[in-house]
Amino acid sequence: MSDEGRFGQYGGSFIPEILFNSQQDLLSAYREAMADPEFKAEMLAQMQQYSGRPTPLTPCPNLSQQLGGAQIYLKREDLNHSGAHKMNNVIGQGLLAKRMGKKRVIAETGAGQHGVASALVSARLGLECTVYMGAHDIERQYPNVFWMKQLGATVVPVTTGAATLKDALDEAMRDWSSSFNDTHYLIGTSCGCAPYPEMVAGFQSIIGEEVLSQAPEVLGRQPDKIYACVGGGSNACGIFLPYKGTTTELVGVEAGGIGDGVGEHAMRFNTDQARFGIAQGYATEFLQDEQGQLLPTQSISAGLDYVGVSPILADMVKRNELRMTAARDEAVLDAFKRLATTEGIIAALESSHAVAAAIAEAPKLSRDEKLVVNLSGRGDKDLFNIASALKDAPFNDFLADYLAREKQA
Amino acid sequence: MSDEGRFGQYGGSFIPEILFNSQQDLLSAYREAMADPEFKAEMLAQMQQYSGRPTPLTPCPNLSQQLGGAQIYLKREDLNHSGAHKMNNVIGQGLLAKRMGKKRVIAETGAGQHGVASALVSARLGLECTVYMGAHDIERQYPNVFWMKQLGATVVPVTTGAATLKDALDEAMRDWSSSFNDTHYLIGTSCGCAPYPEMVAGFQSIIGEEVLSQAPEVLGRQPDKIYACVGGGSNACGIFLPYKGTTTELVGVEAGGIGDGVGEHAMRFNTDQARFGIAQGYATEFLQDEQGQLLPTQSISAGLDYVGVSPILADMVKRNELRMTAARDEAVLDAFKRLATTEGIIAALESSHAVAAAIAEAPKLSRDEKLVVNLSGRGDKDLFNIASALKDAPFNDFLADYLAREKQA
Amino acid sequence: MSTLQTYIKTQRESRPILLMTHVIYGYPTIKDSLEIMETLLREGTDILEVQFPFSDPVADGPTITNACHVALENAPTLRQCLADINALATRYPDSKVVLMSYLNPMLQFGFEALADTAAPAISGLIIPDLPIEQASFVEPLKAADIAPIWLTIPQMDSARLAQTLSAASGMLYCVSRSGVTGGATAFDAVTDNLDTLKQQTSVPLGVGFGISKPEHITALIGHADIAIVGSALLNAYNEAGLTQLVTRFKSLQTATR
Amino acid sequence: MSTLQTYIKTQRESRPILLMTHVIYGYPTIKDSLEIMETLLREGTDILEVQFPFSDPVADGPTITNACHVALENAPTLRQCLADINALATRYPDSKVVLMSYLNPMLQFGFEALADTAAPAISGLIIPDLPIEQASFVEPLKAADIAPIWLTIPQMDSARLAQTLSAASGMLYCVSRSGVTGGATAFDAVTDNLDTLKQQTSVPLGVGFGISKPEHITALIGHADIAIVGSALLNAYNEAGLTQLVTRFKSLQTATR
Ligand SMILES: Cc1ncc(COP(=O)(O)O)c(C=O)c1O
Ligand SMILES: Cc1ncc(COP(=O)(O)O)c(C=O)c1O
Repeated sequence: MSDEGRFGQYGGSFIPEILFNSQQDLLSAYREAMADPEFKAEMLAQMQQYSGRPTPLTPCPNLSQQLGGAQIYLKREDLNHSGAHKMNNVIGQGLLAKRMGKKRVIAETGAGQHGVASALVSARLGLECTVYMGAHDIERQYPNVFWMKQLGATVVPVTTGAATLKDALDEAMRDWSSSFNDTHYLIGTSCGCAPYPEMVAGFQSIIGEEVLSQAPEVLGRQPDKIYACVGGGSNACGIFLPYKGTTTELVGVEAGGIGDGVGEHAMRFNTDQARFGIAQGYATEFLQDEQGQLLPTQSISAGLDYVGVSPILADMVKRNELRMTAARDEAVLDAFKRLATTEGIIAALESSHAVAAAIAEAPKLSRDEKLVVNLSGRGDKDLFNIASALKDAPFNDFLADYLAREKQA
Repeated sequence: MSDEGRFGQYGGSFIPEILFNSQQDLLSAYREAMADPEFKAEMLAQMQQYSGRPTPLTPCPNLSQQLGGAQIYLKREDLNHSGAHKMNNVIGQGLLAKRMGKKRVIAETGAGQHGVASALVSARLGLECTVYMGAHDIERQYPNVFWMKQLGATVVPVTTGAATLKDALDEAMRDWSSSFNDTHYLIGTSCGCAPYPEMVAGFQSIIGEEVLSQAPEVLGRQPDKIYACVGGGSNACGIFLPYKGTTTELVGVEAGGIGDGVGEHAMRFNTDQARFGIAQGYATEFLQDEQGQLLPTQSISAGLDYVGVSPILADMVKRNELRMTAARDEAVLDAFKRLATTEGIIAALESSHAVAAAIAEAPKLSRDEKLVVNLSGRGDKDLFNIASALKDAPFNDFLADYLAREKQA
Repeated sequence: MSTLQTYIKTQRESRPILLMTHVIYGYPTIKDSLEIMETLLREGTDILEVQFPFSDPVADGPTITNACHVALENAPTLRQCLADINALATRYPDSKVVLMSYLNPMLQFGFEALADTAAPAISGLIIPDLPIEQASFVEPLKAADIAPIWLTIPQMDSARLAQTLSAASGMLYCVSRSGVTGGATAFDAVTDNLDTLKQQTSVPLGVGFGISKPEHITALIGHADIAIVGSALLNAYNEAGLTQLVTRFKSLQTATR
Repeated sequence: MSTLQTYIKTQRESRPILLMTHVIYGYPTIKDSLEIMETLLREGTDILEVQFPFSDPVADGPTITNACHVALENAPTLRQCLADINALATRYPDSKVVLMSYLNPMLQFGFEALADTAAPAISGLIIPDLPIEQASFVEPLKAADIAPIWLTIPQMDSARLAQTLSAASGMLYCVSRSGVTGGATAFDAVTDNLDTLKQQTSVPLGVGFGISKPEHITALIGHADIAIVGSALLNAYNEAGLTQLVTRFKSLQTATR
């Protein structure tokens, strides 16, 4: 990153002037913290004692054999506390917020994973927590809202725009514009103004660092390729960055949605619907129309359903350090089922995108090649989505019975 | 354990003659496996690479401070793959089943946690899996059934008796009576005929062994007391046994349910509704009526809702090596909420019993004392139960909306 | 020799095989179950097997298990059960009654108490979850001339079989196949095993699990002493009541004459 | 000196303070929004601030944000917006029009193209998410005499303020408080800050955020050159249409005469 938080032409800081001081404070607090061995030690201690790191690297012998090509291994971020890599970032930022003397954090959330992670870490660190969430997302992802409430967080429904993630992000920034004195804005992915992309990627880099040190024992050497799904890009940055400049090929997997049409996917690469833009505080490849209006997105996985992408990844793509591909909803569900039945692992639908790409490519590779897939989260959270996608009738009966019992009680 | 699998007056093997040979085969296979360093190494490798062990020991500074007494630490079995300690046991027995050349496992399950764990490990190890589950439990715990199906397991509804766990166990034993040639019966807790109590406790002992080695670093020394909830008793055996004979006090926590009346709780100790009995293959303290009929039980947590208890624990109580206490549903919900809001950890309702007991006792102890609570599982699975207990209206609205959308689709 | 064994030996002098029929005390009601018992005794069943229901009958299949759960709703007590059997048995001195249940209800009642209360109406006791190693549990019954009826299975290893045979009195309950009560059985495969057993013991052999037709019984003649019928009669009763049960009983009985 | 600045200086010779009013192009329809603009120009607004809507207006509060989303459903294009403003502005030469939007729509249109198309109707441009470090983006506008209108905030450190003042032309947009558009403001606290600023620059000072009553404007006289009214007029329009907007405008306007 340059001093201005630039990654090539991407990144930077394009925020309302009112936020300039807070952003600068954050920047220097982050730099100071990262130079302080005590901070790093505390962060590692929480990552270990609270979130259960290191997460393992799991060989998938059955899946690999069935595919008949490269050997597949999973980096198990699903085993983190809260069930996803999101925890790494909220631990880092939560501790930083405390160090900066903030009493409160705000967060935006789409499916609610980052919201739950923020609420968890806030409870743990004694911070107040307000989560902005699109009213539409709240309706569809209420279980996560329920957990946030149980954790003592305040969930604010955002009704502007499409009432989804993008709007929640805008609204969180509005809150921050008037609350920055005592409030830290805890962004959930490596997007937004500097230093967020660098900072979130930095906190997430524990993923790739662990793989670097685990691979020799588990794989016998470093992997040939690493796959990660790309929403905002934090799990991808986390596993990729420590491998920058090595011979390992890095592959990002976007949400292919249901088609290539406008609003049918969330691909910010390999489509002419996306191009360089500046919005939400930073420059990156945005899905946008001719007028520069950000476009609606669609994906079976709420966590990949985002219109921008980490400037770090956009720059890496430009420099040919990263190959981007996509997986459509259908292939994702197949990958989900395949991993469950062959290896007994229930992956998040987001992570199943990365699995789908590996499943598509592994058969074409030799048995000597080794792939690591970043399993960013677990699939329990996707119960309603998966049951709906698979049209599981007994699940609906169960819900109807539950509701009938509740009405009686 | 004696040669007959006795623990004092408890334990033993009281099974239909038809199962005698399989039981003997299992007994010797288990003894052989445990004497084989390769088996142990493979087991540890799966526990590490697949399930993410070791699980951390988490200090709870906020909770401890709020209570103003002893310092509380959690052993985080909720961070296991599948979200509970159940994984330790299914890895052990799954590998043993493979070693014995079995092609299929059967399992009984109440709330479905052991069923899901069995289905996971079966997928992982390439075993067929049939899960017996009370029809009544299926209705109430369908999400777990859904996951079992996704994992390729066959779930058989049991309609006999009260159609709950006890009946599922009976039915699994019936299956085993005709399928033992190619089938291993994967019991989910340290109950049943020999060698199950010893075997399950043995596979679970990794929990206590880890605490033994983690405590000096995290607590500065070994804990004064350890708390674990007791359903069948496997998580309790797992954390307690390595501490047998030490100065650490061991405290088991049963389901106090809603009252002390018959059928209102699942306490097998400190009640005259339970006494020595022999059923379901073994001798222990059973809740039973004057005729020796096993009694119905009740608890907010399905996993503690069991009529018998590990013979290992029954014997330890008799020998004063273990103190048994109980937590009522209401105190359990309070403990659940308290842990969530003070430490950002969403505990299973089962585990919340152990937390409740620690919360009740910690304030009476000095600040120098240190308690470890076995957090046997995470609470995500309890979404429906907790939302119902807390009468969360928006959750019901969410379900109704979901159903309406599904009907349209 | 126990009364039960003497009875069987005596009967067998004039009959190719005897019939033992199974009834659950308390199913569908206590009164009904007593009526079923009396009917079978009146129709001349050689041995009446009365199952005292247990909440967790792991050796039984779905038909009997469900019936046991129904029976339990009528809150049967073992004391009353024994009293009822006693009253009945005295009226049918030509038949014998054996009790079947699981270990726990017997244990809670106490085997000493059982010995006192069950004799002389009851001449044998079957406990499918009591293994031979635990024979000491039933020791008190001997003095009351109640024969513990041990189970054998085809795959039993010789040492264990020897232990069982030496403990056996009254009769042996030879389980014809793996699985629980109520399923189908291939009877041809069973007879070889019975013949081997017969050479090793003078204790009468009863064969159970899966007998539902006269042919099944005919196939056992010359190999076993007692054909044990359980679920088949229960199914008949469930289909069309006592009349159907009697019809089924009679058709099976013809094979034993 | 830019046309905008000259205009403000000239007007201020006879007026204690000027009024800048805000309209969203396309809200509630394109036609209606043009009618609102024309009405305000006709009623004599000094400066008309036209916001070209953006999908993600992070510096705006709920009223304006919602209006922008409604406006976007009418698929406004920047080209047509500029053409419409051009047509309007020529008919009201006594007022000035400034454009407000976010960076991305401008960027996608291109600042060169903007310079070509926006002049002469547009004399200033406000982009709240364009920081002063990135001033080079708006460089092309200078030649077309479109003044970039930079924002200042009370807490700005002196170096950054100096940088902003040296880049400023046309006017400065002085944000009166933290937060987004549309909330309440304590105006007394603001004036000190404005006075300090006035000593450092000759560029006219506009004050925005939270002006909804004539008293607010009166309080600014002697401290600022332009009172900027945004959400207040939009709220009036949403409450009771154009008539209410005119009433509100007039009541505010009296404070500027
Ligand atoms: C499990 C999981 N994976 C991936 C993502 C995508 O985020 P990112 O691209 O920042 O890793 C999310 C976001 O919610 C998630 O929950
Ligand atoms: C999370 C959790 N804890 C505890 C238990 C109780 O079982 P045990 O007493 O064998 O540990 C269960 C059983 O399902 C469980 O799911």
